[in-house]
Amino acid sequence: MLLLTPILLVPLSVALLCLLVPSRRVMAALGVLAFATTLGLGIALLHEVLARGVVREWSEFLSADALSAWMVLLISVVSLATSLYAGRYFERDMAAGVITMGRVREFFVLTPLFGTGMFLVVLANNLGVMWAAVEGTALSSVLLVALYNRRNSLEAAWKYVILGSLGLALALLGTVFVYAAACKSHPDSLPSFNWSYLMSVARQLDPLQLKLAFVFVFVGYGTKAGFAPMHTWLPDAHSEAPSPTSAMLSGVSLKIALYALLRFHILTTACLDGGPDAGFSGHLLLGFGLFSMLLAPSFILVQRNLKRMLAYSSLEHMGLICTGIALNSPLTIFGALLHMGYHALTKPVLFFAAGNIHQTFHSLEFRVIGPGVGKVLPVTVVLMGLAALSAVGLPPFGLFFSELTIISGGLAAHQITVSVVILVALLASFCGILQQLTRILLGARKPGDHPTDARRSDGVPAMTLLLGSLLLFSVWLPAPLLELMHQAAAIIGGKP
Amino acid sequence: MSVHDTLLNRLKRGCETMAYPKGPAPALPDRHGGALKVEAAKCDASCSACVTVCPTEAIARPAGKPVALDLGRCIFCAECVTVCPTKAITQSNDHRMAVRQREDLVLGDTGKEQVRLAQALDEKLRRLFGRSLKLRQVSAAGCNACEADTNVLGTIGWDLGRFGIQFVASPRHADGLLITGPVSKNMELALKKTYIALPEPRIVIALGACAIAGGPFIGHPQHHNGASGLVPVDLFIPGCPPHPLTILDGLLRLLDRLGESDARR
Amino acid sequence: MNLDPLNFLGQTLALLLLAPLLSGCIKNWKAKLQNRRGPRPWQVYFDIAKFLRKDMVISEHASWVFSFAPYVVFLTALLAGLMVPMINAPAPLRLFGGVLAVVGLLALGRFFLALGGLDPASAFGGMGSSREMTISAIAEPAMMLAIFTVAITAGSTDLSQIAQSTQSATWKLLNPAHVLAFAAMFVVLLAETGRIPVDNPATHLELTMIHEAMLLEYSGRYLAFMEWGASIKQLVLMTLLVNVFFPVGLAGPQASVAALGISLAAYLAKLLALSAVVVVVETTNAKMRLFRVPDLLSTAFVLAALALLSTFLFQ
Amino acid sequence: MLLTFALWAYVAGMAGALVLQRAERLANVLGFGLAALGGVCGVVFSVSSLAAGRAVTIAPVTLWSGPIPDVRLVVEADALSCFFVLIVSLVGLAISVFSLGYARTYYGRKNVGVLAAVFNALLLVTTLVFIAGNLWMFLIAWELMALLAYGMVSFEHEDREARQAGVLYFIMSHLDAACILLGFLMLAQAAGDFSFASLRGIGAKLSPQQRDAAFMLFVIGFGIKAGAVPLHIWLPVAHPVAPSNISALMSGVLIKTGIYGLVRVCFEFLGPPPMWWGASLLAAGTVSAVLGVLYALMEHDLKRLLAYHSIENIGIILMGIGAALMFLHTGHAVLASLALIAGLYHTINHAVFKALLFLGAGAVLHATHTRNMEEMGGLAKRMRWTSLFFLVGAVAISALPPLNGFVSEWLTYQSLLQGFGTTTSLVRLMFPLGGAMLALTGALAAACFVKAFGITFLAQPRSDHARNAHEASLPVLIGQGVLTAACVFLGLFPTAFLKLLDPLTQQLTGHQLSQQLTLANGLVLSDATAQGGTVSTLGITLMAVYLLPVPLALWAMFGRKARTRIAPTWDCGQRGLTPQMEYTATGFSKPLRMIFKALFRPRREVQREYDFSPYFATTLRFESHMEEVFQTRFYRPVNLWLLRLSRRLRALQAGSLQAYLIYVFITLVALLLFAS
Amino acid sequence: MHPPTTLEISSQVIPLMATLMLVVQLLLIAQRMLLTNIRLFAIQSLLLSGIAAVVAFNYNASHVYVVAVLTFIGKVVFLPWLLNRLVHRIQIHQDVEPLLNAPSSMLICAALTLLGYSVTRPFTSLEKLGNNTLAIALALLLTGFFLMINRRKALTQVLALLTVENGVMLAAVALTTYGMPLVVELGIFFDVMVAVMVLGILVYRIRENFDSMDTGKLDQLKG
Repeated sequence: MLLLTPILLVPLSVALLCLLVPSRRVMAALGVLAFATTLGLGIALLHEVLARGVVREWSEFLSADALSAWMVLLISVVSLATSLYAGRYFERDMAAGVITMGRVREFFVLTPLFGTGMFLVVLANNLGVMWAAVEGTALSSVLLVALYNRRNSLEAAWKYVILGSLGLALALLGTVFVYAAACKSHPDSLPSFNWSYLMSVARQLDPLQLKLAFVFVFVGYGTKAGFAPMHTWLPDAHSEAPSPTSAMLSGVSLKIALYALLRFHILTTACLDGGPDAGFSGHLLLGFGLFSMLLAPSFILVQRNLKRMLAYSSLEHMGLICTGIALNSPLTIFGALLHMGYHALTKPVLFFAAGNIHQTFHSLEFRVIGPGVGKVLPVTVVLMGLAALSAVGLPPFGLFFSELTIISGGLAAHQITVSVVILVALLASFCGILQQLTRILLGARKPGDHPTDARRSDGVPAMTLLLGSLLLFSVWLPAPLLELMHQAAAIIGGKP
Repeated sequence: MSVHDTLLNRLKRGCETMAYPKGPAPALPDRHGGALKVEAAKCDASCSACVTVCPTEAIARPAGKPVALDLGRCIFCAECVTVCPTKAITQSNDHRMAVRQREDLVLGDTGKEQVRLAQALDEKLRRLFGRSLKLRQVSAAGCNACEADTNVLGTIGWDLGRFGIQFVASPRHADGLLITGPVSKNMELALKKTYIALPEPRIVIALGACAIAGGPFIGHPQHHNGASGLVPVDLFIPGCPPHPLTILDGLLRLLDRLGESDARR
Repeated sequence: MNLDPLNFLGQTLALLLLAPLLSGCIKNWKAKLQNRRGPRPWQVYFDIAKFLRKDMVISEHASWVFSFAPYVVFLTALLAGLMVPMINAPAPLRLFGGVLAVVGLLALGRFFLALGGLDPASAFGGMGSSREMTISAIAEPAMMLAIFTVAITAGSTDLSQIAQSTQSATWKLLNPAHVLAFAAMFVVLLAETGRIPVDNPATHLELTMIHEAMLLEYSGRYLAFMEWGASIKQLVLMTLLVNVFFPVGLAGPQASVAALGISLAAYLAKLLALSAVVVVVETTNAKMRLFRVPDLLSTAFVLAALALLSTFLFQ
Repeated sequence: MLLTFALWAYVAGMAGALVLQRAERLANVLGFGLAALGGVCGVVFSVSSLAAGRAVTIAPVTLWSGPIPDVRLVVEADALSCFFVLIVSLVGLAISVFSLGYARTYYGRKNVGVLAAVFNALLLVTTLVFIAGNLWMFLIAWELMALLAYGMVSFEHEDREARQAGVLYFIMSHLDAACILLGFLMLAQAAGDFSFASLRGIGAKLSPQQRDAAFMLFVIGFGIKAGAVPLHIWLPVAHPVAPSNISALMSGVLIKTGIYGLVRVCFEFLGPPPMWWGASLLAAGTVSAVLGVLYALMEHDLKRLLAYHSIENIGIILMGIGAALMFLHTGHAVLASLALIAGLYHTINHAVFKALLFLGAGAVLHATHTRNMEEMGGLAKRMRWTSLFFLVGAVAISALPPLNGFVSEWLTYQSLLQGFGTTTSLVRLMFPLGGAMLALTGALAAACFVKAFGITFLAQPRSDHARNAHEASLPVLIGQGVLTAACVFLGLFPTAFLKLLDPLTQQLTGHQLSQQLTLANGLVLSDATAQGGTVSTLGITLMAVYLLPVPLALWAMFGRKARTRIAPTWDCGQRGLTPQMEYTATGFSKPLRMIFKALFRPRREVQREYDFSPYFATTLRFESHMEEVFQTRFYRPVNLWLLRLSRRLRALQAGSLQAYLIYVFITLVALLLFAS
Repeated sequence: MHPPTTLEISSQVIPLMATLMLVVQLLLIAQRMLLTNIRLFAIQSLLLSGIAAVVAFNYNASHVYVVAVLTFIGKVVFLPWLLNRLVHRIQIHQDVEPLLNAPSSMLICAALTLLGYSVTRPFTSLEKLGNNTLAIALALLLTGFFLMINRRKALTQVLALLTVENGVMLAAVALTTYGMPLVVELGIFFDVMVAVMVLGILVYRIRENFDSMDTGKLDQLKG
């Protein structure tokens, strides 16, 4: 039975269907359906991967190992929640006259395309195809960012597309270098550009070339994954995109880029292992991860815009995930993977809540929103508060465990400085987020403020779905999933 | 070594407090003629020279009655003594003139030629206050003369403290109220409040002509003609101001502390 | 622990009776030094007796605390006194507490005294409380440090124990630590008993008064207890000073009557000598401005610290 | 089992109150009722197991195994845990009863269900902190505790002050959690395991530098939680703004988690302490004690004043613990036990009387609608019982005999004095000097509580609110009554209570002292060495009762006929005293403010408007302002520096695409150079 | 002296054409007219296409022909046409308004070219299609990058991006013996096409919203 193909085809066909469907509701329903299906398929894939190790289709054109399966699950869940949320969100927007039906259709077409692109990234065995798929996600998301067609959203989209495309061009060069290295080691026959093949010959590749390749791939995909200082597009795009898109960008898109980078990281590590440059890629990841972590909090501290703040928080978390992987012990990698998951469940909730706030207060500036959001949108604020607590890494939410795992792993690896830096950065961003959110969520409305009465919150099902699963998975992970993640961690750690 | 010098000097000087009442009382100054003595019998029936000359209307001669001198109002200017043709009013050179009853200060009638000196407190109060009396002073618009003479009692020569009599700040601690001044309207409330603040049993002493009857301010609309209209007075010490000796005498008399010395006189 | 009833009774009576006399003596001697005759030494008894008999006037603003305070002040002083050896070394209540309890009990009395001062809503009372608590706050560490110096040497906080070990042959009364600590304690004594140059017990001017200000609203029986309590406190502190620092002649646990007699004589002599010193200090000094008092007390603290340091140096 | 039952009661109370939050009365009764029930169970459990002398009361139980390897939640309880469970249960019980009445004041205004639920949750997690059996359990409970407390500090978040206080509190809590985490991880690294059982004595495996580093981390971490100077800045800000029952819980119990952590870590995990550990704790304790009380004196906000006193008392506790560590170093285990007992005794004492005082403050706050003491006064007549309870608390916290504060400070003094002989190095001077500072603290505390009680409860009411105040409701009084009784019990029957500490000292220092500390008839508390000193608070009290006939007899003898009359206060004959003429709280502490001017650096502004001469002012405006030196010299500059740095960095993201491209470009070039 | 084989010829032709690409790139940097820029880009792409064709011919790799053809159709014909159309349609001002003037730009580009050489020096041995092609590819990439930084207008940034792409493609052709697998090439090609279309859409919308193509005005999102 084919598993990987349907995962790609279902959202793709839904995207095409949406071009034809007249009703917004139907489009929304189709989106939900598509990603619910992929979620189901993802779960099936999980079991298949556990059973078979690697699932391949189309003569190895598509292949899924534990890492891919994990990413498929993440993409499905976040996209599902996004689709759930988007229906009501755009209904409100249309009612407010902010957006036309055409644009809404654009959203419902592009989002499944975006999803398809991401699925392709994680399922493609061929590194070139993977690159193309990443570019595809970038392009579809650029249009989503520009959806509102406002000046700011266009500006954000422009910056995103220029930096993204440039980055991807660099990544392409890196990919080419890798391929060249493979060619060189096998001059006789046209080598396959497949991941599985490259891994098998990793030790024979030219280390120098791979190093250079990794630099390009790192800068390239790193731009897409939002590592400082290549992150500059990130807050712009996240803040100006429609909130559902922000959620997807932050929840999975960044991690997809990281996934692509990881593939090269694994390859490079395997190639350089034992040589003078052993751990070269890990060092890069570590350095940039820590730098991102340290840079983000200062932007959060003096931030004035809600969604930009959330974007910087994503930067922080990406840095942490990156650091966790770079520390390269089974435990920290496992922690980092877990962190990816929990973050994917957390951040969308925050963006959904930010969307609600945006629609109610018509601004994302803290100054304009003012204190006392809790009086106007009580449900949103409760959910957002919970998600924020999760985002800053408080128990009982899973991010607490994953952060602690990474820190403790850092100490175990005798990287005390790294652990301390992580702690300091987390603390600083905690301060920032707490302070900023307290400023707007709590308090009382001032008499002149608008609005002051309590309103109904939209998107509660989506948010509760995410938060509920976050809480559930914080305290309990199904054994297969756990096994899957351990396998994925082993893949990243280079010990499959 | 000033400390050393001071101490030595002090020790050398020894006790400078007067012996009185155990010893003789110090003499009154020349200008102070002491209490007045009025012998109305000597009085010329038609004469009223003293009445007109008295600045404080202390002397009255109602028609058909003998002359009456109210020592409570008297400021001891002794003009009356000078003008009296019949020597009906004379100076006794006696410092003792504190009385318990206001009437006792009105001299003139037969048997009332001289001041009927104050009786000691009754047994109960004497036992209470006999060896410890704390006084609260109220200067109810006084001119500071009475107050100054009261102060003299605190000096080392007089040393009121040796009798267990002490002026205190808080009326709560006080057993008696020492009032000086004619009690102006402005001080009325203060006086009353002080009186109320005193725990029972309490005594009230009116000191000086003003406090007894208003002195020179008698009949003035802003004054109350002394304290007796406002609070029950137990001891009147006339004078303007009374000599410290007079005051001390009054106080000790009230407490029955004069003992032998009184008899000796 | 067994209470020696005789000892207990004797010391209670001694405290009750000796304290007013001591106050009276000091007043008398002060007067004498001012070339007066002065009140009789037993004048204080008369005062107290009179106050006990008089009616009371209580402020309309005062609460139950106001009425509670005199008993506390009186009893704490008495209790503290029973912990200090007066005539024979095991003080009656020695097992109930040593120097820490003494200081604590006196502080408890002061606590209620200050509350009593605040209760009737008069500005004077508040001022007195404020000043009293301030001065005692800075006097207390000096006192503690001074006591610690002797306590450490004796290895005990039990006053009888300290006195006995001070008495023992190895102890040198002129040990620098001892002398310094005594000097510190003496300054504290002046402050705690409201003597010149810290407070003037004889005046009631609002600029100077501390202790008296708190008593302004008390009358009758309560005032008697307050005054009596204050004099007992003074006696306790002076006893502490003479018997802990100079336990010459102090009778031991199972002392004979003769020894007790000698002890009593020695005690009275020392007490009077100390009183004389207090009188001389009071006579030859002017009262300090309130904000100069901390300087004096910090001097005491430094003295006590030096005492401690010298314990360290000379051991 | 009782403890389990208590925990479930808290859980049920939490759930019930949340479910019933629409029916506030029901939520109140159910939530706080169950909390009280849990408290009772906790008290019975801990007292019974301590009295039985059991070292281990609950063997490690794994509650939950997480998805991450090694992430497990384990609970275990030993004597130390039991002792702190006793504190939380006892105080929790009293506060629950109090809250039954107090929460009514929030009806219709705030969500009482949430209040009750969070209260239960706080009790639950605090108990869990104390019975945590491994690092994860501890940290999770720790963080949840901070989170819930944050929620409660911000409970009245409509108030800007409360919001800011909440943020500060949470940030500091998080900082402490980070330090503790790092410290624990360092230990766990050496042990290879996260369970507390395997951490015991693990310090021996670390290098001295690592141990010192871990110690410093723990001191900072737990020090923040406990509120030791200079890490205390959050405490006087956060405690006052929470609802009073929560303030009581925070000040009474929550800050004790810091003490618990320190004791647990220093005595069990870190191994034999070097001298400077104890010495630095002793010094920090001394500084905290003195500065805490000095700042408390300057307050006229009743709850802030109490909060500063928490700092002071934490200082006193730290003195005991520091001395104990020093004795451990010098090898005087018995003395170490004594000092430890002193510290722990003071811990429970402070929990009891500080909670009592906060509850009293809560009752007052409810009656007068203000925390400003300058608007109170005269409450002793209007709130008789509350004033009595508050007075007991005030006497106790001022370390005056015969109440509990005195007992524990007496023990502290004793251990300090005994400490002088333990070493010949110069360090020993710290003991008596610490003792002297403790005396200063005690005297200042007394001054402060004369002010607190006097200005709040005595004299004339200073505002209409105070004038119309009335006594609090019955549960409110019962809650305070329970703690008052505890104060009296702990004060008068220390010998009975000390027995409970035996298993604890046995566990931590290997000695049991209660036999040595108590004389045969159970009245006297004597020092470990026979001649060290004795005290008997019960004896003192009984003696006071015996001696009471003396004044009464005098009364009967002399003043039988004396009557008592009520009259206006002596006003020097003026037209009567107005509340404006009373001494104010600010005025009361003025002399001390002048004396410690160098520390306080008060700023005052006087604006005077006059027509003819400045002596006849028509209006006068006086403003006095004081800020903590740590705030102005350290925290604010650091905060400002961080913000300035952040603003500078913000320029990186200036909006120019060219700049962004340059960043990428430079990164690329740099990496290329680096790689080749 | 035997006549040079095709391989030998091509090993000289390819670097030559690559160098020409670099020269065109430098011209691009110096040139200020937008339409000329587009034309220069077309020439550069033509050279790239030529290189691909030579490689395909040399190694007889049929799918590389596809690359050559696709490059020709896409980058030489279609994209310039598209961009030209866009320029005419939205009537962009012709001046490209660089940030730095030509001489300093040249200096920087020289430095970047050097960097390209130095970075790729270890790899020269592995090139089969003549030396330095890789270095030139890298230099193209870096200077293209610089071009992006140095241009203000949205459209010129797109052009610069495309030259970067050209550099990458040159590297692909130069490094790998047979070029990339076809499916990858196709993917890349279509991605580039779509990217340019998306960029075009955005340029159009920006022009509509901002009345300007100057990306310097796109600086509202800060912090």
